[in-house]
Amino acid sequence: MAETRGAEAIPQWKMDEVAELKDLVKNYNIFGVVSFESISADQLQKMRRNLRESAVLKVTRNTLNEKALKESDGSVPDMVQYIEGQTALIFTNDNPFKLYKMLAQTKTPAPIKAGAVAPFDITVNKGPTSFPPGPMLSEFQGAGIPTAVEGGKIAIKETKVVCKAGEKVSQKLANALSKLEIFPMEVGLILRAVYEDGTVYLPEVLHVDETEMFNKFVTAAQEAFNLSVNAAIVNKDNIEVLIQKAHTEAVNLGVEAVVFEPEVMDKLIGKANAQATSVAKASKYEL
Amino acid sequence: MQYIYAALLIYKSGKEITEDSVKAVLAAAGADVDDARVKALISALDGVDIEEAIAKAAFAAPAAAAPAAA
Amino acid sequence: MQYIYAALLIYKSGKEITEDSVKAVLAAAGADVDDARVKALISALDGVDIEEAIAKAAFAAPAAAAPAAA
Amino acid sequence: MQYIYAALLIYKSGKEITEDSVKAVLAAAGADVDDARVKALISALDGVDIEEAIAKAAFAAPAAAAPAAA
Amino acid sequence: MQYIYAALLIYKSGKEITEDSVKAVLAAAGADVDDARVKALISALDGVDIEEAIAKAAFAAPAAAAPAAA
Amino acid sequence: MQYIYAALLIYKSGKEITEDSVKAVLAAAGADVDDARVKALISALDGVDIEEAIAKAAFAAPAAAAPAAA
Amino acid sequence: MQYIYAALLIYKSGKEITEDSVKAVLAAAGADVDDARVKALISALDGVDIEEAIAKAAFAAPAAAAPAAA
Repeated sequence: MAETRGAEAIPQWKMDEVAELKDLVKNYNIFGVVSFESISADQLQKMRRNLRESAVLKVTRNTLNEKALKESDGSVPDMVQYIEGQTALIFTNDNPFKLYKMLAQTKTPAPIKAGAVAPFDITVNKGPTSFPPGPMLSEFQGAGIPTAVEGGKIAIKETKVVCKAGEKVSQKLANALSKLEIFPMEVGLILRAVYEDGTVYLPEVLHVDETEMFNKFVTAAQEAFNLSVNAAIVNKDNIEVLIQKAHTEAVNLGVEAVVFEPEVMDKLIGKANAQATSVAKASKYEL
Repeated sequence: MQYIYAALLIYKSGKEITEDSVKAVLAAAGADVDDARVKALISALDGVDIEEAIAKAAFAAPAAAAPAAA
Repeated sequence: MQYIYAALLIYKSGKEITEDSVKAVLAAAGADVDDARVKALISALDGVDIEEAIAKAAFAAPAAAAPAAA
Repeated sequence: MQYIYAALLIYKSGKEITEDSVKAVLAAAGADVDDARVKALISALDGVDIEEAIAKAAFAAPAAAAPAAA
Repeated sequence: MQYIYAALLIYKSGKEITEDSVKAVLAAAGADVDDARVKALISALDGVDIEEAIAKAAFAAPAAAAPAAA
Repeated sequence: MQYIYAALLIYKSGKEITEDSVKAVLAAAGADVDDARVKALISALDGVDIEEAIAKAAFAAPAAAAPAAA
Repeated sequence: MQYIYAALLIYKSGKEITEDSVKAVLAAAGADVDDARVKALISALDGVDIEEAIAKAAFAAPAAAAPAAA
């Protein structure tokens, strides 16, 4: 049964597609809007296969995506604003952070094309290359890369920013970067927004730096350790250190106060010897 | 840092660090619980080796002392 | 270190570290709760400036490893 | 640190470190004695080689010195 | 080292380090008490700022070699 | 440190470090002589290899100097 | 080194380092006394800040610790 809008009949396949999307929105815990610009159909297929275990990736026309979201419950229609360009919807029962991480892992570096805008300062680093001198030398120089011949190969003379963020990459530079295997672009599924139970998560929130998280754990563990030792809260993890601390304090006191105890004697002798050596040095007295 | 302490506590208690266990511990401590932060923590834990962090802390202790010597 | 983690979690949540609050947090984490150790913790923390104690490098003995690793 | 000093003192005197011996030493020093902390000490010392721990401290001494040099 | 441990224990307990207090602590620990060593200890500690002395790194001569080996 | 200087001086002169020799040297230097400390010194030196203690300290000296030059 | 030890001992005893005092201390230690070396010592020490030289020696040890702590 075809629904009609004006005189134009909406084909059954489109209605099925919208119904399926609406079901997915309802049946999965979360969904995300992703961009897949600059991905080949081949790459997209591969990613879809890799994701199959943990997520469902649906690629369809934006008009149908929009229609499905608009017709869904709650604040789901708010997600329509993130549909733009080549867009897919992704559905999963994981949490938004895991989805973000999963998709971040699909990103791979890619060469930048002539005329494309540099996403960040593109730098070539000083060092040797594997290219023999010849036409390549002038090609690199023509692209603004400082080169010289060293040991029979082309070498880059200095580290240099060859294209600033936001500037367009020239044909010559694009060729040279590609030869040097400098890949400034990233292709993959870029998560624009995730919807979970009324909340919309944006990438800046979803990006969790694991190194930073690890460092926080180190700091927390260190704070706990410091407190346990400084307040002498004895436990299995700090007993050795507390013993060492107590003993070292005792040795320190022994040396400072010159208490004659066997464990302190070698330090006292060493100290006396060092003092005598230091005085001899200061006085330039020949021993 | 509350989230981190909660995770460390659960870890050392030999339990699994989940959204629920972290929330329960935070609530017991009287901390404000932010769902998104709990989720962020859990998701990041996949790539964080807590044992290593604890070991590093013990090892790093003297490093912390270094600036004092400057 | 669970007892310490629990104490720090409560401290960082702006609550008072008491036998009850520590026990509640430990229980929520699924840790075994030993009354004597909770008491020992509370008594050890009495009069301690926690902010200062966590910032001050613990005695650096384990550092002995450092030169070898350098 | 009194509890630790007491333990080391008893150890170096060739006696056994027990709740009773620790309490007796602390009492003789005029220290407040907290049963729970004594218990915690004894339990933490279980299986610890004090001689070895002290030997490590001797090695670590210069590292420990760093903050003091400030 | 018993004599020094005893002195530190008494000091940290907020009591005065005297021949009598040191002897009492050593006796409680079951240590042999040598009057001359007690006297020598008291005399060595005379005028010493213990807080400062325990924090100040002992002259760590032999151990100081470690960094060189790094 | 006078007691140590005296002991080292006697040692380096190839004589035996005894209560009497230490007292004689201290007296010659005009130092106050505390019998108890002399006794403690002699007793603590028992079994100590002075040559080795000096050698270790000497070995450490260049290492100690290095950072200062940095 | 005997001459230096003698000088340090006299210095720490609060006395003046003179040819006579050095000779007296050396003689008490049973050392051979070489007049020329005593003179050389006195002249070498002229203008030397012994306190500072001693302090430098003590300081070198903790400084050595810094790299280890890094």
